[in-house]
Amino acid sequence: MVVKVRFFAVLRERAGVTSAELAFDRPPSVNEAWELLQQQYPALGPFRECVTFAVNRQYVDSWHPLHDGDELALIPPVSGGCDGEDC
Amino acid sequence: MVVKVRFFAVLRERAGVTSAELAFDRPPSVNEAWELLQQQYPALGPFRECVTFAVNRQYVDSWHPLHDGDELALIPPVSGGCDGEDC
Amino acid sequence: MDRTTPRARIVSSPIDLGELLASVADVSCGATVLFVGSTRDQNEGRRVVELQYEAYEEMALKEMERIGSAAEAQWQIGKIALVHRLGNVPLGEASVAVAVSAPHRSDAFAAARYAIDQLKKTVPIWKKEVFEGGEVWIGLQGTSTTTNEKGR
Amino acid sequence: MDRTTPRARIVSSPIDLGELLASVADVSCGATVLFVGSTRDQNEGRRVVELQYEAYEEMALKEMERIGSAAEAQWQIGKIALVHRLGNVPLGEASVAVAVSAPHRSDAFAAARYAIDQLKKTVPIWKKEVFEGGEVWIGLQGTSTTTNEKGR
Repeated sequence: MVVKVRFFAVLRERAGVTSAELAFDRPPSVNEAWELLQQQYPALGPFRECVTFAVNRQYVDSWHPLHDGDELALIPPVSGGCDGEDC
Repeated sequence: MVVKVRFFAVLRERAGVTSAELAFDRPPSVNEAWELLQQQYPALGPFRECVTFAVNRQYVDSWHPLHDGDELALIPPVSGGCDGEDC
Repeated sequence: MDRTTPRARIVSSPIDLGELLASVADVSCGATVLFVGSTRDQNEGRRVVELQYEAYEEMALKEMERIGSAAEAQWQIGKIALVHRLGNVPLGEASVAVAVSAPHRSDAFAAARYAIDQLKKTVPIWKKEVFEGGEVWIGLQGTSTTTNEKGR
Repeated sequence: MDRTTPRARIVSSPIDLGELLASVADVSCGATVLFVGSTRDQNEGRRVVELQYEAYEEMALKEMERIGSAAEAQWQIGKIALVHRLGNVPLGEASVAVAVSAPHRSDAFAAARYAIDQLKKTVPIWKKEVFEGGEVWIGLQGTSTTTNEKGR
């Protein structure tokens, strides 16, 4: 089974790619997919604590199970998210 | 001494004038001026409870003393004043 | 603060919202809030035809200026502008507008809300609603002397 | 409700605020609130040169639609519209705007505030600040990995 991964903003810059495809023998959790991504793109490692995940354009927890053809997006903190008000 | 009086909105319509001049022998209070106005324009009577007053473009209480040349304005309820939100 | 554009204005033609927004633009402010009050087609079950606004202009401008100053004293804002239209205002058109710029949106929202609330409470401007079958001065509802049915 | 104009939009050119206001016009609504977020010339002591916005567009539009629906469910409003600009946004220009019409102003203010707060919390749009001497992704401040000083 194959999961499509999309990278945005700081994670896109650090990984150096906008998307990737991950192959698995059996359906992984989002967290297992992240572990594999970290191996392939070590620059992602420091972002584990602040990244959130979306599957098929919906926010999910890291234990969410992935299925063949799913689109997993790595979501860094959104612009107004972490630092309170910017405007 | 002479006080200039200005009428607006419903009070202007009921009195039938936009302004008037009142003459006094000694400085009256706003309330005394109102009593005289009510005699001259009986249609104002029913509005005593909801009218407020401004002297020289500033809100005042009814005991406020008037001086020669003052401009007394009769202020009916302003548009958003009595009935809560209209928009 | 640049005061070349007056903070308070009374106009007799349609309110230019683009101009109002431009008048509070401030590159140190990341947030702008605009409030627009316009004529509704119905009020308390009556079908409204138009609104007519009348003001004690000199005092209204003074009160609107005072509201602007009070907002500047209470919140950290860049610029504030208040404008009210007088005379006949057709359905759907703006009768009043307030614009506030501020470094942060909390201040912009709070100051704009304060300004329109105060404007409606203390500024000597009156609204006559012309509806199908009559007209009424708004603010006097519930007193029998106020509805002036046409044709009776 | 007329839905010929989409409630949520992402654009790459300057935001047309007049068009946005027109898209929420509703003659049964007496109150309209517009919020505009624009690029400030400074942030945390840095002199900002420009902002660059990037989005997960498909999901961002879906989230913005969801915020609009949630606002309509929570308050009595007429129409709501949210728009975000992507790419380079020069100083002083709008990057995001929300417009809400409602019969009464309390609802218009509350829904507009809710919409911009939610938009900044949940919509996958990212902002890179380009300042004199470097650039930084907003939202990551305080982590040493984020500031990417130019020329080092």
